[in-house]
Amino acid sequence: MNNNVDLSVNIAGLKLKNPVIAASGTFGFGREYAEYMDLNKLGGISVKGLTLKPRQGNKPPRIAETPAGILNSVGLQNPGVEAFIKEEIPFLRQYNLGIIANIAGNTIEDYCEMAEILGDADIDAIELNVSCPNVKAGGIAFGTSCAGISEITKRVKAYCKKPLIVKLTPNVTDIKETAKAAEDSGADAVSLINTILGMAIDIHRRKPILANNMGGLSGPAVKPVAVRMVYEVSKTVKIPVIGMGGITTGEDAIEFLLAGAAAVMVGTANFVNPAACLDVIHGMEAYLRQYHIGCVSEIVGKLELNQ
Amino acid sequence: MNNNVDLSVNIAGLKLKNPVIAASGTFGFGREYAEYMDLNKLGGISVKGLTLKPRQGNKPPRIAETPAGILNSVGLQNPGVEAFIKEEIPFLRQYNLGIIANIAGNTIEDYCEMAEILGDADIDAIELNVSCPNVKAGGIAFGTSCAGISEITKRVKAYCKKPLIVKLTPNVTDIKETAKAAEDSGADAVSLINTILGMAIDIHRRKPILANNMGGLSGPAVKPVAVRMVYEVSKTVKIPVIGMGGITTGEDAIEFLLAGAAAVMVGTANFVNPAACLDVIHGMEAYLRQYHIGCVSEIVGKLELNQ
Amino acid sequence: MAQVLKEKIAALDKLAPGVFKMTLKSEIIAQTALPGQFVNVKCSEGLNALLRRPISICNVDRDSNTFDIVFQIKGIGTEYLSQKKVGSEVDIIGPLGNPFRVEGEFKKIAVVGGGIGIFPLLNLLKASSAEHKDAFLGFRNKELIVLEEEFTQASDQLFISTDDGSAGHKGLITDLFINEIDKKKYDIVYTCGPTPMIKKVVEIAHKNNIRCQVSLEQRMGCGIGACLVCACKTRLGDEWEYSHVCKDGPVFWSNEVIFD
Amino acid sequence: MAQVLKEKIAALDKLAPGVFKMTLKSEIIAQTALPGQFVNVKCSEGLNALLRRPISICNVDRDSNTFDIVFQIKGIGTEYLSQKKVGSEVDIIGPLGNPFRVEGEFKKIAVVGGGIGIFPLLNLLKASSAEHKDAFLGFRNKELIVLEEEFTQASDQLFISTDDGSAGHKGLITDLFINEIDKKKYDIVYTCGPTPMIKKVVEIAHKNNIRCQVSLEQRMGCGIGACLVCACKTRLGDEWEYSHVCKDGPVFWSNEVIFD
Ligand SMILES: Cc1cc2nc3c(=O)[nH]c(=O)nc-3n(C[C@H](O)[C@H](O)[C@H](O)COP(=O)(O)OP(=O)(O)OC[C@H]3O[C@@H](n4cnc5c(N)ncnc54)[C@H](O)[C@@H]3O)c2cc1C
Ligand SMILES: Cc1cc2nc3c(=O)[nH]c(=O)nc-3n(C[C@H](O)[C@H](O)[C@H](O)COP(=O)(O)OP(=O)(O)OC[C@H]3O[C@@H](n4cnc5c(N)ncnc54)[C@H](O)[C@@H]3O)c2cc1C
Ligand SMILES: Cc1cc2nc3c(=O)[nH]c(=O)nc-3n(C[C@H](O)[C@H](O)[C@H](O)COP(=O)(O)O)c2cc1C
Ligand SMILES: Cc1cc2nc3c(=O)[nH]c(=O)nc-3n(C[C@H](O)[C@H](O)[C@H](O)COP(=O)(O)O)c2cc1C
Ligand code: FES
Ligand code: FES
Repeated sequence: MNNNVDLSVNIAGLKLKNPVIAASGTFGFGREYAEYMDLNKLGGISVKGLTLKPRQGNKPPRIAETPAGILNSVGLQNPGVEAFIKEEIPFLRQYNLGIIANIAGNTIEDYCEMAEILGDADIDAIELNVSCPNVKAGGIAFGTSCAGISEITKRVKAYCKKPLIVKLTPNVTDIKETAKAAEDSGADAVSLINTILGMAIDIHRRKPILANNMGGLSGPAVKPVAVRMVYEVSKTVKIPVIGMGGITTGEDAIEFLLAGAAAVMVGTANFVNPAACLDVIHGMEAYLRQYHIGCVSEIVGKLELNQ
Repeated sequence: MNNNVDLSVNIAGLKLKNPVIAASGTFGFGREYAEYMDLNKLGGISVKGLTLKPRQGNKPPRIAETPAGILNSVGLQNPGVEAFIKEEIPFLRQYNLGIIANIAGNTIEDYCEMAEILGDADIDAIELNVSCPNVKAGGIAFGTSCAGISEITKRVKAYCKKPLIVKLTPNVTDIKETAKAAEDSGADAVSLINTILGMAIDIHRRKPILANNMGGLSGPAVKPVAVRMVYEVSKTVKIPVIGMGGITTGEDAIEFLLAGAAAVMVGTANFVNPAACLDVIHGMEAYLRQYHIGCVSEIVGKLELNQ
Repeated sequence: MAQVLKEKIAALDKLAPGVFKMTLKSEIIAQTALPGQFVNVKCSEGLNALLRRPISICNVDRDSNTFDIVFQIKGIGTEYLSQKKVGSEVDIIGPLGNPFRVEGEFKKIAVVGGGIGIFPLLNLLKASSAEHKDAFLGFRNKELIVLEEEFTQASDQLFISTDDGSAGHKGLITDLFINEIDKKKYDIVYTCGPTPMIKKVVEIAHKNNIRCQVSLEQRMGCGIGACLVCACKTRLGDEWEYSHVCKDGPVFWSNEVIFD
Repeated sequence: MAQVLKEKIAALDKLAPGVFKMTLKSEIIAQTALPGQFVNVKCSEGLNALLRRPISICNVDRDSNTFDIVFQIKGIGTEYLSQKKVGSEVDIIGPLGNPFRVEGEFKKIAVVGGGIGIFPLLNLLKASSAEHKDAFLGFRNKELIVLEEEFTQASDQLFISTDDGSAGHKGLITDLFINEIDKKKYDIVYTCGPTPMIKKVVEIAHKNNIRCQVSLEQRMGCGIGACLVCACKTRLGDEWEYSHVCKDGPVFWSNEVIFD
C-alpha cells in the first residue's frame, strides 16, 4: 500500500496541507476542539462569523433538531474582529493550519472596514458571509441577488489583501448565477452551501422552537442539495469551489470533490463527533489509496455524468 | 374523551372528509395501496402526474436514498390523461375520497388541453404540476418564475371547471412571490412543496446514482424547509394552502396545519409504511382530542411567533 | 396477498465474510410465498436506511413456519440488518413480486446464478417437481461460496465456478452451463445475478431454444408497484415500455426483457 | 478533561413511568466527574436523534468505576436511550460543564430540585462534606417520585412535595424551603429544575442573604462551548451578555444569571 497520498491543495493561493476545513460557526475559534484532536491535523478552520463590533446574537433556543439535520439561529454571536485579532489569531497560529476569517456585516461599509482591519492580520483568507439567514440586516440580503453579490464582492475585494472567498446561500432559484456574479466581481473562490432557511414547530406550545422563529438547516439532510449545487457551480465558474453541507465521512467528502469542490468544510458533524474532521481526512485518504490515486486534486471534478 | 373530532375540510370547494391526501407520484392511482388500507379512510388522492400522451419516463435507476430522504427522477411515467379517465377514475370512484388530477405538460397548450379534457371527467380538483424537476421541457421551467406561473395559471384556469391547485416548487429564492403570482392569476389553492433538486454520487463508479444525474429530494429531510415555506406562503396568500414535505406522523401534519396548511399531503412516507396516511390521520385526531379541539380547521394557521 | 408484518428473528448466522442468513418466524410467508418472490425489509429503525431493502426469499419451511433470507453486506441497510439480534422483530412487507413459473410442464430444469442472485434459486429448486434439476452457481472466490450443501440436496447436479479458480471451474459459470446444454436438453433455465451473466445466459438459452426466466434487480421505492421507480425495459409489440421490477417482476420471461 | 467515550451499560432500570436509571461502567467519569457535571449522550445510532443529549451525572461509584444517569422520556432521544440493552455500549462525551461549588466553607446546605432537576443534586449531596444537608424535592405526583431512598441517605432531612398532594406537601417545593430557612440558616442553596422554580428559589435565597447556585438547561449543539447555541443571559457589569450553559454552566452563581 502506498502511504504517500498527497492531500495538499492550493485554493486561489490559500495553501492547505489537506482539503478539510472546519466550517464557520461550528468550530468556534478552535480552542474547544483542541481538547479532542490535534489541530495540526486540520487543513484549516473558518472561524465563527465575525462582525465589526462584538455581537450577542439571538435569543435562545438557538437550535432545533430536525430529521438528519439541525436548524440554528445563533445570529452571529462573536467578540468582534478586534478581539479575534488580539486573542484568537495568536492561539490558532500555534498550530499549522490555514486560518480563514469569516466576516459578516450589516452594511457594505462594515464588510469593507473589516477587510481593511484584517488586511494586516495574520490570516490566510477571508470568507465573505453574505448568506447568513439569521440576522435581520445584511447577511443573506446581499447574497440572494446577483447585484447584491457583485457590489459587495467588488467593494470588499478592493480592501482585501488575502484570497477572498465568497460564501453562497442555497436559498436562491439559480446558484449558478450568484456564483458567476461573485466570480465576475473578483472573488478568488466561492464556498457553498450556507444553511437552508427552515422552521420547526413545537406543536404543544404552538410556537416555533427557535426563539428567532426561523433558522438555517444544516447537517446530513442537506447533503444532496449541496452536492447538486457544488456540481452546478463548479461547472459554471473557473475559480475554485469549496464544498460543504452535511459532510460526515470521507465518502461524503469524496462526493463533493468529484462534484468539483477543491476543498470541503465540515460543520454540523463536529457536534456529533468532535473528531469528525479527522475521520473525514482519514476516510478520504483510504479512498484515494484504494484507487491508487496519488494526489487528492486528481479527483476534483472527475464526476462523469450518465448519458 | 370526545370521539367526535370533525376532520372535514373544504379547500376552495374541494370537500374532503379529512385533510390527509396521498401525494402525487407516491401513491400511483391508489390500486396498489388498496391492498394495505381501506382507501375510504383517506381524505383524497393526488394521482401520479398525468401528461397528454402516455410517457415512459426516465431511465433507471430512478431513486437514490440520501440521509432521511430520497432523490427520485421518475420523469412522469404515466398512461396519459385519456387512460386515466377511462381506467383509473372508475376504480377510484368506488371509494369515498377526493380525486385530484395532477397534470404536467411540455407546453402551456398541453396543460390547457388536459384541463379541457378533464373538464368533463369525474374528478374533484386539478393540481397543476409546474414544479417537476425531472423533465426537460415544461415542469419546473414554468414554476420558477412569477411570469411563468402567471401565464400558465391564467390560461389553464380558463379551461378549468374544477378547483385549480397550483403546486409550487421550493427551488426559488422567494416562494412568497410565486405563490402570490399563482393567487393573482386565478389559482383556487396552492400546494407545496414539490421536491428540492439534488444529486447523489456513487463514489466508486464516479457517476451520479440516478441515470438522470439529478433528481428531486423528498422525505423527512425536507420537512423544516417545507414548514417554513408553508408558513411564508400562508401569510402571503388568502387562498388555501396544502402543505407537504416529509410528513410521516400526525405530529408532523399538525406542524403544517399550525403553519397555515388547510390540508396536507403525504408522499415518501408511504414507501416506508404503506399505511402512513392512516397513521397520520390517527395521530392528528389524537392531538386534537388531547387538546379538546372539536374541529381540525380550528388550528389551521394558529402558530404564534416568538417575539 | 402481501402484508406488512413484524416477524421475529429465529436465527442469524454468518455464512461467509459479509454474507448472512437470517431465519424469520412467519406463518404467512412460510405458507404463501412462491419461489422468486421477495420481502421488503426495514433494515433499521427510523431514519437510518430509510427505505426498505428488497431481499429474496431463499428458503421456506412450511413445517416450522419459518423462512430464510440470505444477504450480502453492500451498504448501510444490509449492514444494519446484519447487526439485528436474534429474538428481535423485523418489519417486512411480503411476499412480493411475480414468482418463477415452476409448473409441471418443465421436466428438466437448470438454474444459473451468480453472487447474491443465487438465493431465490434455492427456493425455486426446492419448489420444482422437475425430474432433473441442475444448478450452476458462480462465486467470486472459494471464501464466498455459501449454501453448497443446500444446493447439492436441492439439485441433481451442482456446478460451481469461481472468478479466481479457488474452487470449482475457474472462470464464468456460463462456461459450465454451455457445456451441459447439449447433453441435458433443459426445458427451461432460470437465472438471477449480475446483468452481464444474465445477458449471457439469455443469449445461450435463446440460441438453444430453451425457455428462460430471469429475475432482475433495480433500486426500489415502494416495492409494491406504486411509485414507478424500479423501471426495466420490456417489449411491447415492436416497441418497448418501462415495466416495474417490484410488481411485473422481479421474474420475467427472457424474451420480454430488453437489455441495453 | 472531557473525552469521547464508549461505555458499557451495566444496568438499566425503570424507576417510575417514563423515568429510567442507567448505570454505565466508566473509570474516567467515575474517577473524575464533579457534582453538577453532565455527559452528552448519543442516544441512538446514526441519523436517529442526531444530536447528543445532555444528561446530568446523578451518582458516581468510585469503587466499582460506574456512574448513574437518570432520565425522563421527553422525546425521541430519551426514548431511544431507554430502549438500549444492558451490555451494549453508549457513546458519551464527558465529564462536561462547570460543577457546583461544594468546598468546605459551606457548613449547612440545602438543595432544591424539581422534576428532572433533582438528578444532579444527588451527586452534589454525596460529594458535599457539609455538616447539615437538607434536600427539597418537588414532583408532579406520587408515581413520579424517584430516588427517595438515595436522597434520604445522602441528606439529613428530606422534604417532598407533589403538585397534586398525592405524597408529601401539596403544592410548591419552595413552600417547604421557605419554612425551613429561618430555622436552618443555610450557608448555600443549590437548585435545579423548571425555570419558575429556580427563579423562586433565587428570590428566596437573595431575600435571606443565602448564597445560591443554579443549574440551568438549554438546547445544545456541541456541548463543549464551540457552537454558541446554548445561550443564557448573564450579568456583565451593568450590562448583560450571553454566556453558554454547556461551558460557562450549567452551574452559575444565582447573581450572575439574568432571568427574563
Ligand atoms: C428483487 C430483489 C431481490 C434481491 N434479493 C437479494 C438477496 O436475496 N440477497 C441480497 O444480498 N441482496 C438481494 N438484493 C439486493 C439488495 O436489495 C441490495 O443489495 C440492498 O438493497 C443494498 O442495500 P444497502 O443499504 O446495503 O446498500 P446501499 O448501497 O447503501 O443502498 C442504498 C440504496 O440503493 C438500493 N440498492 C443498492 N443496491 C441495490 C441492488 N443491487 N438492487 C436493488 N437495490 C439496490 C438499496 O435498496 C437502497 O435503497 C435483491 C434486490 C432485488 C431488487
Ligand atoms: C445540563 C443539562 C442536564 C440535564 N440533565 C438531565 C437529567 O439528568 N435527566 C433528564 O431526564 N434530563 C436532563 N436534561 C434534559 C435533557 O437533556 C432533555 O430532556 C433531552 O435532551 C430531551 O431529548 P429528547 O430527544 O428526548 O426530546 P426532544 O424534545 O425530542 O429533543 C429534541 C431536541 O431538543 C433538545 N431538548 C429538548 N428538551 C431539552 C431540555 N429540557 N434541555 C436541553 N435540551 C433539550 C434535545 O437535546 C434535542 O436536541 C438535562 C439538560 C441539560 C441542558
Ligand atoms: C451552529 C451553526 C453556526 C453557524 N455559523 C456560521 C457563521 O457564523 N458563518 C457562516 O458563514 N456559516 C455559519 N454556519 C454555516 C456552516 O458554516 C455551514 O455552511 C453549514 O452548516 C453547512 O454545513 P454542515 O451541513 O456541514 O453543517 C453555521 C452553521 C451552524 C450549524
Ligand atoms: C417517486 C416520486 C414521484 C413523484 N411524482 C410526482 C408527480 O408526478 N407530480 C407531482 O406533482 N409531484 C410528484 N412528486 C412529489 C410529491 O408529490 C411531493 O411533493 C414530494 O415528494 C414531497 O413530499 P414528501 O416529502 O412527503 O414525499 C413525486 C415524489 C416522489 C418521491
Ligand atoms: S418500487 Fe415502487 S413501483 Fe417498484
Ligand atoms: S452547546 Fe455548543 S456552545 Fe454550548
